[in-house]
Amino acid sequence: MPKTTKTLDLAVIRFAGDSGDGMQLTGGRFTDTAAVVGNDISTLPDYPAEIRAPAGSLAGVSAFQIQFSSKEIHTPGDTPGVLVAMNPAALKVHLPELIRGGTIIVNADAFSKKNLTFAGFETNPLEDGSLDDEYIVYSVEMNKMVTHACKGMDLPAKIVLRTRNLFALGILYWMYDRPLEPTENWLETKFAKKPEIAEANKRALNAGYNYGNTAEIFTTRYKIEKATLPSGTYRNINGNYATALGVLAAAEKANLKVFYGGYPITPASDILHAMSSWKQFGVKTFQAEDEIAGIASTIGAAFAGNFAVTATSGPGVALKSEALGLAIITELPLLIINVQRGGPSTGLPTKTEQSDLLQAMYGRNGEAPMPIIAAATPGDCFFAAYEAARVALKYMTPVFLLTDGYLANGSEPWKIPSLDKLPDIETNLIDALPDGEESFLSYQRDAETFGRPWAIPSVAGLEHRIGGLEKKDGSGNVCYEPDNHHQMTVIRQEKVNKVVQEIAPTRIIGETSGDLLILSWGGASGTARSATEQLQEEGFAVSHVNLRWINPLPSDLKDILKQFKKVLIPEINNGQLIKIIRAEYLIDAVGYNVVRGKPLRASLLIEKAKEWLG
Amino acid sequence: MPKTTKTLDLAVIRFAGDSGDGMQLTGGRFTDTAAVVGNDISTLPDYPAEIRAPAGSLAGVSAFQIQFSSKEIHTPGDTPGVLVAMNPAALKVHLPELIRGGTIIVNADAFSKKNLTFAGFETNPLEDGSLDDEYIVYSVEMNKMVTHACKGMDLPAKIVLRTRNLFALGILYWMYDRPLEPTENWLETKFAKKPEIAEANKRALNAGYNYGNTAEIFTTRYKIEKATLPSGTYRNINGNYATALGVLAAAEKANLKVFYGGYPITPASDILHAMSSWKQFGVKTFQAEDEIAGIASTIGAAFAGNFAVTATSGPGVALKSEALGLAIITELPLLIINVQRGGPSTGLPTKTEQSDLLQAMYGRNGEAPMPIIAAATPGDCFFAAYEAARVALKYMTPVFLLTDGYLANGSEPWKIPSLDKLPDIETNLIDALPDGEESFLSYQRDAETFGRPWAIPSVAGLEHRIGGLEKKDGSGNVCYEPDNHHQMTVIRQEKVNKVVQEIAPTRIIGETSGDLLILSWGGASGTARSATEQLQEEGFAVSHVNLRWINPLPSDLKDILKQFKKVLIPEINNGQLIKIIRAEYLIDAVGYNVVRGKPLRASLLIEKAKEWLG
Amino acid sequence: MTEKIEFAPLTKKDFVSDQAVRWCPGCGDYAILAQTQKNMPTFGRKKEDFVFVSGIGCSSRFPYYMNTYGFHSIHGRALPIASGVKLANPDLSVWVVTGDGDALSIGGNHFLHTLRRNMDLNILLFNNRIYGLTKGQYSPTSEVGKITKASPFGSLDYPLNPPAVALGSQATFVARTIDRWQSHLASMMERAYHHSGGSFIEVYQNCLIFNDNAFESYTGADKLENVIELKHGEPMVFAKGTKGIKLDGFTPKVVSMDEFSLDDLLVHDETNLDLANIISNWTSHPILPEPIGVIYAINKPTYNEQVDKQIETTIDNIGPGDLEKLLNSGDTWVVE
Amino acid sequence: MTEKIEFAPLTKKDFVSDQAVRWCPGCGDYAILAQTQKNMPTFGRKKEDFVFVSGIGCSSRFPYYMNTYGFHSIHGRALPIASGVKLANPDLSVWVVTGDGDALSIGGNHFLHTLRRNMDLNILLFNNRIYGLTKGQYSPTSEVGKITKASPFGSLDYPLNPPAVALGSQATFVARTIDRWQSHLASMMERAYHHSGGSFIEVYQNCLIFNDNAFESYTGADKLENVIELKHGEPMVFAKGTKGIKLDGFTPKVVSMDEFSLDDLLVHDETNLDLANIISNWTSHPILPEPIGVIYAINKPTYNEQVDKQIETTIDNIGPGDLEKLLNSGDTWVVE
Ligand SMILES: Cc1ncc(C[n+]2csc(CCOP(=O)(O)OP(=O)(O)O)c2C)c(N)n1
Ligand SMILES: Cc1ncc(C[n+]2csc(CCOP(=O)(O)OP(=O)(O)O)c2C)c(N)n1
Ligand code: SF4
Ligand code: SF4
Ligand SMILES: [Mg+2]
Ligand SMILES: [Mg+2]
Repeated sequence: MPKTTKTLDLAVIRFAGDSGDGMQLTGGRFTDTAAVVGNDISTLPDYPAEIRAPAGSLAGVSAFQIQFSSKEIHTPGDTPGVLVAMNPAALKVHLPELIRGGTIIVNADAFSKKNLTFAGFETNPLEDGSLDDEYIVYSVEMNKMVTHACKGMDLPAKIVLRTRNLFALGILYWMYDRPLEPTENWLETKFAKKPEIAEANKRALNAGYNYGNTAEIFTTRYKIEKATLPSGTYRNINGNYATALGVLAAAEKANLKVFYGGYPITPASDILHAMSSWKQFGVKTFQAEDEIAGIASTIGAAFAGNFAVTATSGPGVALKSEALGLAIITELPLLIINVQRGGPSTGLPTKTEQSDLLQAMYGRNGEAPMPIIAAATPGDCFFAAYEAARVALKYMTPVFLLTDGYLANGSEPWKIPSLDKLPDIETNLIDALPDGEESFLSYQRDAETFGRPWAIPSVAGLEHRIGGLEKKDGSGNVCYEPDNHHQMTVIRQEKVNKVVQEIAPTRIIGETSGDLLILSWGGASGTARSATEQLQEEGFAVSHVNLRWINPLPSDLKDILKQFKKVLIPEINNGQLIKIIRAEYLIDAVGYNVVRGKPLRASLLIEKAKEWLG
Repeated sequence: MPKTTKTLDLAVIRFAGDSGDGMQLTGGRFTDTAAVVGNDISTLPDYPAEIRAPAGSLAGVSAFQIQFSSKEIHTPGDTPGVLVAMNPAALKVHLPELIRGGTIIVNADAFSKKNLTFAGFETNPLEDGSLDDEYIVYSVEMNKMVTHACKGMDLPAKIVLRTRNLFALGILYWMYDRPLEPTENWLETKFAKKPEIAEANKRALNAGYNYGNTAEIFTTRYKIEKATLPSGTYRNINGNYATALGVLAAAEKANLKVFYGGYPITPASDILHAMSSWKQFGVKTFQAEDEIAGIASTIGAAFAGNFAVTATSGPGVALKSEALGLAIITELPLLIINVQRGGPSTGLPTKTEQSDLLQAMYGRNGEAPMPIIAAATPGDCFFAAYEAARVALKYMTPVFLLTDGYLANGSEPWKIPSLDKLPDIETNLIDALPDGEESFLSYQRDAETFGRPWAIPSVAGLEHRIGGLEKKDGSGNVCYEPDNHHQMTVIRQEKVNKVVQEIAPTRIIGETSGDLLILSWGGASGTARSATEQLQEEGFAVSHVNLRWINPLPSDLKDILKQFKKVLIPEINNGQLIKIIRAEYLIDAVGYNVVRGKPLRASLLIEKAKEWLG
Repeated sequence: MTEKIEFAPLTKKDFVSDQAVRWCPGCGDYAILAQTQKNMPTFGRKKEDFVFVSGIGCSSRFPYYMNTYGFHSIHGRALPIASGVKLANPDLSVWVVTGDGDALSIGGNHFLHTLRRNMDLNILLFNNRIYGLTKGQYSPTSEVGKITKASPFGSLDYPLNPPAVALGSQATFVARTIDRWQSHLASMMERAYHHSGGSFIEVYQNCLIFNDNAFESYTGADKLENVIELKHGEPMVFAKGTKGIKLDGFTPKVVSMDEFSLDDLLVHDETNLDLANIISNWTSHPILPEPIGVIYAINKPTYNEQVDKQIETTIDNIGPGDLEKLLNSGDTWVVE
Repeated sequence: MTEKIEFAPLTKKDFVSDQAVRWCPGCGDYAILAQTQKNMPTFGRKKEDFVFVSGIGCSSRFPYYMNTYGFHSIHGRALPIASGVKLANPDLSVWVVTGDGDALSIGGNHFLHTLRRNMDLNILLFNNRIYGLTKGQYSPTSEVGKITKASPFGSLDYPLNPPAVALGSQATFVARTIDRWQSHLASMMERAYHHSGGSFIEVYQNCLIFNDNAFESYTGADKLENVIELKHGEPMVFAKGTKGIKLDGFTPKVVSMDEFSLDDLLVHDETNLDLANIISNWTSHPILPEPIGVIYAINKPTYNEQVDKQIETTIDNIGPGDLEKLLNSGDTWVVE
């Protein structure tokens, strides 16, 4: 049968299977290959809260979605066009999101009576015809195939069957005309010590590819060309790793050592993991007994002159909030990273959400303002972390960096920055009594930044005491005077306000005025951008602004907002940025809020936008 | 010399002295006497963060202010007309706030060279004439006087000198024509086991009174008549005790036992103290190892069917915030009381502030809304606590009650409520499977309140599991489904919104429309009320609304706000309620924010209001 | 309240909830769950009187699978939550299931204080020496040098020894058992159930995904060589009676029963705190067998009992509270 | 780093800050402060290398009065803050001042973990068995039945025994002293200073406002009858040599030196953990004298040392980090 090849702009595929089926790995390989091929990509891992729920259960389904394209893209895609379902449960969970007319590739061998029942199917959907009208279904006996492929290798059946995911990957590589070498190389490195495993996997991969090539059932291949990305060296990067690299880069640039104090929590733990692997950079990681000790240790390390960082997720932020107040009143440089997840309480720990913004703004006792920056894409986490560090050190303040589960685990091609081009980082370190001072004034501020001197223990002549009680303006001594307290309260707010001078002019995607402005922050920015671009293509007067700094807000934002008839704020929460914007600018902004533990869908945001566009 | 008597509407006096001088006790006695005499009163204790700083130091000054009147009053007064200063430090600290032409009564014997230097006086203000032009100064050798008075009693000098405060009190009793009996009776009870101490104090008291009566120097007495208060039985009450009583009353009314779990913290500890004295009511108090254990224990007790309460101040709320999220997602009835103090961090622990409102609103991870009520006066703490408890039990939700250091320690005459007149309290307790249900649905809601059934351990057939993971609507089982999470997020918000049906129509002090509305909450309400009344007297079109419920806001507020040209929001913070109001109603409300650790001053608020009144 | 009440006897099935169990297949938690469900009916108590409280971690999913009242709370806070449950209703049998991270890392302070108060809770600590749920970081009971994602060069923290922590916290009941020693596990639970006061049981539990075989030597073929079962009043023998423990000063020595008789051996006395301290320091000893069984057990009034007693005494002394009277106490005056 | 450096010798005055001391006149804290200010110069170290970290409580105001670097932090968190200081700069001499509430109530978990890690900090716990700063509630070291504002009918919590908690937490240095035993206090601080690892000193401190005379029998006229000074390698005598301690099994007995000789007595061995456990259980004993001095001291690599060593070893093995290289690692590709 002749095979035809269609060229597409983009494709969205989703791998889904049991936790034990290696779907994250499969997705990761597809992503790396797409990156090497030169596509723009965006990924969305989606795994269960259980380590490994019972095989075949709905709760145990793990998935990985990737959008790859020859054009610039901003999201992992709303709904996949191709679904790989390694078992009935995976089909059950993910079918509802597959587009009509989409392609389903299933491992027919996993559709046993037991698995079907476990997944809640009364009849076998591969046989009862229920799928045939709406989807193109490829039912492949993958178990059988890999067993064939590994024949003669003398491996236990269990091991052989574990290569099924590579077989499925091989089919997709054929479908999208991808090279196998990157994956083969990766397998060789990964299983360097177990060459027979590498071999089995390679066989499965090739078998899948060849199956696509030769089997009668597949008729069409798709070609997705290289995207035209800015020139440079690229790597694929996820948000957590990018965040960790951003911290390290800032410290190196500031000529400081990194101190990381924290406690593991999903989805932030990978930042700790990355940090703890960088001993050669002198990075010190302290896995503390809890989040409170984690942040407390960073406060101590900051006092003693390290660039101190902690990362956590919402429940951890709650625990750290008392100590954050201490960091604010002692005016020490500190970076606190919240990789947001679904709340409240333990909530949906492995899912994404943007619902900790107001906690970051207000979640402390007293008037305790601090700057807040949010990363927009996985790769942007690097720059946001770097920027947060720069501000913390320049202004002598703790800074909040908000990312989220989607950014943290999602990935995209990332143009590796050149270190020289990163902005310089100033610190307030001093090593002697400033000229003309008789005794050290630990709260004597820099006029431009309101930063106070950073006098670290071991410097002679600058001995001083700080703490959580209100301090006298200038001297920093404990002070209960009413007017001083008022003044210090105002100064602490003013200091945060001053960070506005660091904020680049706001970038507007689209015209500077129009009918609708979509105003986003953080992980919703990709969806907002996609939606905007499509609306613009359809001829609507829509523009997009993504906020990087949320506290303070950019000084040009007010004027920008006024140029639009309506402002629409999409957030994966019940309306948080919108409260800040409405209070600040008294504009009747409206929200688009869907709290499903997943990135917002561009298509639905577009619908919502059209409501306001009339 | 003949003595004249003037009748006044009100007076504001302040006792100030060393921490060891017994100023809080003196103020307390004066207050009780004023109450018994029938004045309306309002008090403001003001003590240092140190238990007992070095004698004579500025840091060690302790003060007590009282306003008493024949009319209804709402604050302890902006600035005193009479200042009793027991030593130079007290004079130094408090003189700046005395009104011009005010009266100063000092213990001349304390103005030693050493004390003067310690207080930072270069010359003796009693001798250098610096006070004479602006104030009426009575310099009394109190040490000598009490020594005389106690002659023959064979008491150590140290003990005798400790009665100085009663001597000073005696002078003021004479000045304001107050009876001595209540104080004498109190002394007898208090020192029942040490009659000689009671006697010495009574002698000092009488000596002070007689000194006023006979000494040549005092010429005028003041008379402040009974206030016309609504009829009933009254007692003097401070906010913390009223809060504790409100909790107890609610539990009794709901036929539940109180469980109090908490950790001491200024200025909330007195609530724990009161609770722990009520064993005869079956109140269980658990002084936990920290705030987290405190609230955790209440969550457990609520699960097991007690009316569970915790009280703390800002730093403690920070620590409790993770567990509050758990209480929200498990939808258990709980009362959390924040007696606010100066922040951020340890801040000004013994001073008042209103800066934890946004923490109460947003200080948790995820979308975690809960109702918030604020008490307006010391006596109102009772009713606010009662109301908070009623809502918690009816809606199955944790409720925040905000009071503050000023309300907690301040006092006022309180008309003792009759228990029958307090509203009934409904609970969601169930003791059997609801008709028609096959298995127990722990998240099946009441349509009116969204309250879920409260099935407590030991009830057969209702065994169920709750927890911090997202739950399936209805069954309450763990559920990771995206749409369910969205739905539950909305439901949790809806439940809080439903509390609006509990809110009485908003009371407007003044006309229902006008040039300016002063919108207050919590402890600022007294100042706002006073300022409003005076502005009204001056003919301005000003009204006042005090918010009791802040989350949700009253349904009639929107329309009320629209009837005024301008809305002015006075808060002892940097602007918190104002953010909520602006975001909600998009009105250009303005703030009056003074963060000095003290109640706002009506006179300054009036000035601010006049700016807007033009 | 351990007296039996008359009602239809329950079976294991009564304690199995309708929720699918979601641990990794082969996880040691399964064995403990099964044993617990089997044990509960033997206590002759109504199932609505049992409450299982947990924190967060793989182990802490436990309550979902027990068809009793249950509370899966937040990380580290199971003990104070359980304390609240017990104080509110002391007639309940309250069980806490927690992990080495949950109880000893973030929850360490509550562990300390709950035990010192002798709050009448039954605490099962599933010690797998790893953070399971967060995918394998070292825990406070992990051995030094452990390679994990958070310690790619080996961990540096010295491990805590849970029985030693419990004893240092004034615990009144300290025991240890192993997931795969089913009947031993059952007997420890039974002892805990009957102990009035805070009962702490450390359960060695295998996490086959992130720390497989951590307790292999206590559950494998050689297990009897490597484990000693402590029995009150009995000499310390192990390895099927071929070896014993003798004290030299405070220092324990393994001796061969070929050379020594039972009379020479150290006799276990679970009421002796000093001995309990000595035994607890044998944990993970290179030479000594791992002690399991009841290390320490004494009687002391429980916190919850005392709370109730204080209330009763007060009511006996001054009568039940009268709110109207309380409201009207102190200086009052009447305005007409 | 305990080697001496050449610089002008310091005096007590150098360590006195310009802040007015604000404890109640007569508070035991004064004596400890004075002794500390006197001791510091004797260590021959520059004053800028000292850091005092505290939590919240009366005792925790301490750093303000020391003319060194200081950090008065938040309630219970002094130890992890101090750990951060020490890890960031291991050359500093880091001292923690804390109270019984601060260290053992809200801060108990950090106490446990800081000690187990053997973080090289010197920890002075001022134990006045009361919450001073919040005006007198019972603390975790208050005796049962204590009447306070929060326990008008008497407290029910069994007290913690700080040395026992420390030993249960794997501490490597545990000592006790008393505010008014000035030279003993000085010698304990000196021992702590020279101990490499976490040094824990419990200091009995009188709060004359809320818990006056809690330690009267150890500081009053009879003090020598009621206190025993532990000395490594020496037999346990007290009461001016008239009494001694003898072990009977694990049980200590007070014996008269009229009847026994020094050779009969228990000899203190500060390196013996089992003995240390036994001694720590004498706290507030009705018959035995209160032990003060070094209860336990052993050497073990510190956490902070190991952190530095791990970094050094890694750099030795793979060279110093190259950020450019790290950024460019993994699969990369070039877009022209
Ligand atoms: C406040 C908070 N911090 C961190 C976490 C992440 N977390 C969940 S379970 C866990 C540790 C689990 O270890 P353990 O208690 O030993 O239980 P196991 O999974 O091994 O049974 C951690 C760190 C959390 N859920 N909440
Ligand atoms: C988070 C928090 N909770 C509670 C408090 C209130 N608080 C301050 S000091 C203290 C206890 C002090 O006792 P201790 O540590 O023994 O010190 P002492 O005053 O006796 O020296 C408490 C409960 C606080 N400041 N912060
Ligand atoms: S990760 Fe380990 S402890 Fe958790 S369920 Fe799996 S095997 Fe059990
Ligand atoms: S309250 Fe007690 S501990 Fe605090 S300063 Fe006064 S005497 Fe010292
Ligand atoms: Mg574990
Ligand atoms: Mg204390």
